[in-house]
Amino acid sequence: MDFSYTIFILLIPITTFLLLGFFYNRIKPAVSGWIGVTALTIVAGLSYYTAIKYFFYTPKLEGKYQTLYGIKMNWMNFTDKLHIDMGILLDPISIMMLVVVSTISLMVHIYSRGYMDGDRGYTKFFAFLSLFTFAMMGLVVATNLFQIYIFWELVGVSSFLLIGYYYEKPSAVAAAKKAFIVTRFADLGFLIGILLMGYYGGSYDFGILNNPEGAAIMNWASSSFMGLSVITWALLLMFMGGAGKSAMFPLHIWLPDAMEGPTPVSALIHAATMVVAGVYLVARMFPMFYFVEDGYALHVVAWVGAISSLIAAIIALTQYDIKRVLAFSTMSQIGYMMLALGVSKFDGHEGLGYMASMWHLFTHAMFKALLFLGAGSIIHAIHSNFMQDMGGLRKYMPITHITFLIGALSISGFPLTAGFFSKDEILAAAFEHNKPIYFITLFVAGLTAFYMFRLYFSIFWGKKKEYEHTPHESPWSMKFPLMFLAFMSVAAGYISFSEMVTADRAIFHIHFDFVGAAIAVSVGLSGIALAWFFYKKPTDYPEKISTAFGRFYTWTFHKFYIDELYLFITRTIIFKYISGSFAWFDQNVVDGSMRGIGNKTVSFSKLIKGLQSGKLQDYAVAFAGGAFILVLIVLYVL
Amino acid sequence: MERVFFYIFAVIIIVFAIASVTSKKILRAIMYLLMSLLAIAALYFMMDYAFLGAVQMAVYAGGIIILFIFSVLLIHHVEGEIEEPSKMRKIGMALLSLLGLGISLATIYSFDFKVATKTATTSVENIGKGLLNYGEGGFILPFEVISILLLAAMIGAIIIAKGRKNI
Amino acid sequence: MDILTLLVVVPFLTVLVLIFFGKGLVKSRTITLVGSLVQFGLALNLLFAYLKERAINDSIMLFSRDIMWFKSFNIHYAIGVDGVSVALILLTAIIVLAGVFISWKIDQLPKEFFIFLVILAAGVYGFFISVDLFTMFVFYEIAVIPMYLLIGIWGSGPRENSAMKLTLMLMGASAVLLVGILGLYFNSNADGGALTFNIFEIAKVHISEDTQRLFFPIVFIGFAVIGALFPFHTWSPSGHASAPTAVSMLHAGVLMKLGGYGIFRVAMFLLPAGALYWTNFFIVLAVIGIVYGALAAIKQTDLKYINAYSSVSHLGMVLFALLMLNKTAWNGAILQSLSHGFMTALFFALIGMIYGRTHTRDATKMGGLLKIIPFISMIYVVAGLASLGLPGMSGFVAEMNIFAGAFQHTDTFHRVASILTVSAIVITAVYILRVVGMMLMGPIRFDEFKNLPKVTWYERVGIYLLLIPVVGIGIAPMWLSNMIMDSIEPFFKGVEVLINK
Amino acid sequence: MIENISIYELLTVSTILFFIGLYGFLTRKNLIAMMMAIELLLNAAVINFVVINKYLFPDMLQGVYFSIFIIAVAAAETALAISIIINLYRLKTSVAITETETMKY
Repeated sequence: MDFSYTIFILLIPITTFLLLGFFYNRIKPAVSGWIGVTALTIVAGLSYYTAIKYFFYTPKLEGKYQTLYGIKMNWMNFTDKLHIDMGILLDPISIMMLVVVSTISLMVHIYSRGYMDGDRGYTKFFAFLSLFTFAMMGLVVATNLFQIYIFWELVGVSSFLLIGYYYEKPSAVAAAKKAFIVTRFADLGFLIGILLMGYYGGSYDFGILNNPEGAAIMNWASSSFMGLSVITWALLLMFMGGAGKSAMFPLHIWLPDAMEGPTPVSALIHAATMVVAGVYLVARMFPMFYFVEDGYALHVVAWVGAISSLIAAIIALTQYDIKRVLAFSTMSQIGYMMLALGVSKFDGHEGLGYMASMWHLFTHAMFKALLFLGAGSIIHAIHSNFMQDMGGLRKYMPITHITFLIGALSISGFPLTAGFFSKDEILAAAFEHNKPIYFITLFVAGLTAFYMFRLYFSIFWGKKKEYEHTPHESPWSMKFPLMFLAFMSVAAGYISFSEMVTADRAIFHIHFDFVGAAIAVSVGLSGIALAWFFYKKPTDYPEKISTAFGRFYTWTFHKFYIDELYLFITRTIIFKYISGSFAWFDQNVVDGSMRGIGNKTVSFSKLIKGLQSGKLQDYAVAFAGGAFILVLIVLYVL
Repeated sequence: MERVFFYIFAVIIIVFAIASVTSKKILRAIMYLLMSLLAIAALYFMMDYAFLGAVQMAVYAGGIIILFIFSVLLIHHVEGEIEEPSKMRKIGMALLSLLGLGISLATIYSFDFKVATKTATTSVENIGKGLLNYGEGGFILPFEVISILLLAAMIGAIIIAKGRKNI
Repeated sequence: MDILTLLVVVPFLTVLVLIFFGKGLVKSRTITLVGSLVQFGLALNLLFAYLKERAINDSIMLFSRDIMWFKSFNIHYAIGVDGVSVALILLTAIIVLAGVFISWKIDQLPKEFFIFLVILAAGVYGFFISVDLFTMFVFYEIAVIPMYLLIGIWGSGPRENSAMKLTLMLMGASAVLLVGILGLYFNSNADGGALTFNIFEIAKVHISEDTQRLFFPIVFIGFAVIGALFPFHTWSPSGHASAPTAVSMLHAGVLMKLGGYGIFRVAMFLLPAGALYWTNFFIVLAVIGIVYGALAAIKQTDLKYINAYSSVSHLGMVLFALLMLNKTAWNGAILQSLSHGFMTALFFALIGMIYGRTHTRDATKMGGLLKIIPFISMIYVVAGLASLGLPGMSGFVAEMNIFAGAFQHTDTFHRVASILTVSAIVITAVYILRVVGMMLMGPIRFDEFKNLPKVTWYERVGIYLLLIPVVGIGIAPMWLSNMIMDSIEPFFKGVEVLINK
Repeated sequence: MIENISIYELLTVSTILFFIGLYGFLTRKNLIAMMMAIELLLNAAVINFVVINKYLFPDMLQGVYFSIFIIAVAAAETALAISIIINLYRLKTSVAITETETMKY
């Protein structure tokens, strides 16, 4: 099967970026919008075609999906053995990601044509979107660790550029910087992990590293550091990079601030695609995570995921900025995916968690993008991010309302929506392999339902507001993506993922467990019911509850002061003390000592310049006296 | 007889030399110097170097001393006095000079000069031929160089002494 | 005349023409432009000629030529190039050309300015083609001396002071270097035979281990001062801050590369045993330089100071890589030299443009420039991204080679040093983004900057000249990397043999 | 050769003369007076040339030639020096050595 055409999936977005980027002031905004949409339509078409071709028409090897290369070429050589390739790797997860990225990106492109209408940097915006799409696609199809790292960084940059899109807003600039630097810090771990892996594993190539019978996995015990295998360390460091990108606790602080970017960007990058890169990375390296040191690193992944999902869900309860609620919700859901990977095993049905994680990634991309775009539609209509400014919007914006409701139901795990199926599998996997995590997950599921419907009711129901301008439904360019994604938020649940994306690439069938599902559904429904009770009509219960929690509420509202802690560490300790003292040291001590040498020379010369009085006779005296002394020495000493 | 003359001249040389470097009145100092130089010329005559003695008298007494006198007259009063150095300096320099003198004399007296016994008379003709000889051991080249040097010095002296016009 | 000697002769011819005909700005810059275009053409020609010749000729140095210069000391005018020098010559040619475009409107004594600029370039070319230590040293001095005048006359701020500091420190270093070179010279007859300055002759000689240990630090420091080794880097921030734009570009872009190149060519090649003995000590200094330069850059507000400290950090990586003593890292060191050359020249050019418009270099005094001068600002962002090692830019390629090389050492000391070095990329991100956020983004805070002149065509040309290599190397490093790697091979032999022992 | 007078006596005279000149050169504060001291120094040297020529190599004349040259050079030197002194006097209205300190540092 020839997949070499897949190179166009990468080439088209980058060409679009260059085209729009170089001629940004010569292309009319409307034209650039269409260029972007057209390019993405082609890319999406190619992705779907590839998916169909791969899953249904490519023969399997011993019942397993094989790894194919669309293209693979040498990019740079480090040593004879270590080299970086650039290429396109096709296997179930990369193809699934291709579909996700291209679909969401296409929807966001279409949506942005309406949302960004009239913006000064319209063309620039589409250029950056194309750049992001290119980078994300490159990341997804990476054939080796270095390629993934390269595109990983490019994704980070396009995220930086897009968060800082409203660059005249200081908060947006700060958020962009924060996002980039925090993820960059995490990437530091990633890079060190890659370098260690390259040295001890002997290659960067996924095919070689992930081979369960390969040298990298078999020889994990050959070297150790502080009680753990070096390979485990490498994996943990790489997971640090993944955690940074996926906003896992404690590296999540950039994600809420990233909501300063335009809403379509939040939908595309900070909900559906880029933030799941960490999950994708762990999934990509899953055999290593699983086999090396009996999955030690995988336990870490599971617990980090669980803790993140819990913390994020709790914080989400108290936020008022609708985009931030969604951001914490994203973080919580990614925590789900992480923990699902973490509890997964490798073979067959044991690898349920892996499959569930990927499935949830897929469905989450759909419904979270939907929710964000819905939120964007609302913000577009009333020009505010805060719930307090909203209420009773269901009459003004019927389509947004319905689609948002579908999204909320899906994320809450309402039966027969996509979220229900994928989340149920995660719960099942957690139940099978790790009970404490299972209970956390179940609790988070309830919280999720509650805060999503708190959001939903406050926006669309609740007290009626007087608006300055009557809110009106968004244009078609925005409604169409909402409707499409709403459809997907239900339909994605009926794709048989277990026959496509599995840990060992072999097919298995899901046993649907009614008891487990019933428990999950009842937890979700009770969350919804509670929200209905609290927020359907304006009541004072929320007020009472929050006062009842007292200190804990304040803590939660301030996101546990993690931001402040980081700010203290960076701004006060690093910037002010370390960096400041280094600058001082350089100006005064290092440079001072160099200048001191100069000054000492000058003062010494001042000291001896009295000898050069300029008086001829002094010189003559010195001359004569010196001559006599020399003569005496020659005559009587030597 | 010659011995007596020699000592007389030696004393003249030394005494007038001392007088010339210590005298306060500059014009007098020049006169003392002249006396000293003439005595040196006398020594040359005694040594049978009549030509040299004549040159000494002509150039020094006739040329250099006159130059000194002119320059003094140009820039000093006739009675112009020289500023005295401090006593300390005088003593110090005298000691330094005596030290040098001691070293030199000690060296001279400890050296055994191989004095030639034969004598030869020197005529002006010999000197002139030697100077203008461009054969082996001839001094024609230094002679010419000196001529050019004198010319250059002459022109230089004029230019320098003339000074810049606007002053 | 052979193509290498032409490289040195053409600048001097340019100088001659400038002296006689370069009256006024237009004439002098036209002459210099023509001269540097010829240079650029020669450098490109050299690249292709080299690639062609390399395919059929496997001697270490190509196009070599050897002319007796001073017979009594056995000094030769010995030249030759390998991939490393070809790449660096191309770098020089491009930066000089860009420098001419950036100095398009220099108003003060243009003729003299261009004369010194071209002389500087000539010295650099000569340095890169020399294989005789004495010739190398002579050209080194030719390159360094004009800096004093260029900064002292055309500079800004406390220029005399900076020029003096820079010149004195570099001269001090070259005195040390001369000691080292003479040390090599007088030990070049260790196996019998004549004393020689030719590095390949010396390389054949078995210099005793004690001698190598004695002279390695001398040669190393002699070269490393110009490569801004901590704590001898202090000439660089003030020197760069005071220098006029084109001089900063040439200086940071090219001149500071002489250090790394010299260490690679001379110290590592001729004194491998000394290198092995001293690496750990110098690694400590290099790592301090890397981390410390980056941290010090965070606190600066003057754009040129930021960039100068950033150079200290980036060039620290060159030294660090050379000290890692393996081919991957060395390849990274050369790549980093090239990459940093283009990138930092681009930075200084942009800073010059911004300064020319706003008349301030204090980042805190500007804001929202992205809206006023979008092109320059956007390129500044790109240059910043290149500086922090974004993939797709040259800096990434170089740094990855260095890191991959560094991680081939498994002992704890090297590990810690490597990890500290890697961590510099985060600090770099901090100070770059800090400036970008403060100066380019945000609201327009000062009314006087609301109307700044648009970018002119010659500034565009200068920018593109420097930007294209940055991106080019970043996207397709393969050819360059292979060319350099092949050339490193013979120079690495000495160290390799000792390591394998 | 002067009868009954040994070379030592003659050299003693010239040496004493030399150091008198030196003393003068070191102590005088007037440029013209210093020039005079220099003349003494030169004369001492000339005497030495002549004496050594006469006593040690009577059949040669090199010493005499050199003496002549020295006298010529002394004349040239004096002429130049005095012209410089006059010029200096115009500038500073003084020929005291303490006034000419521009060689300082």
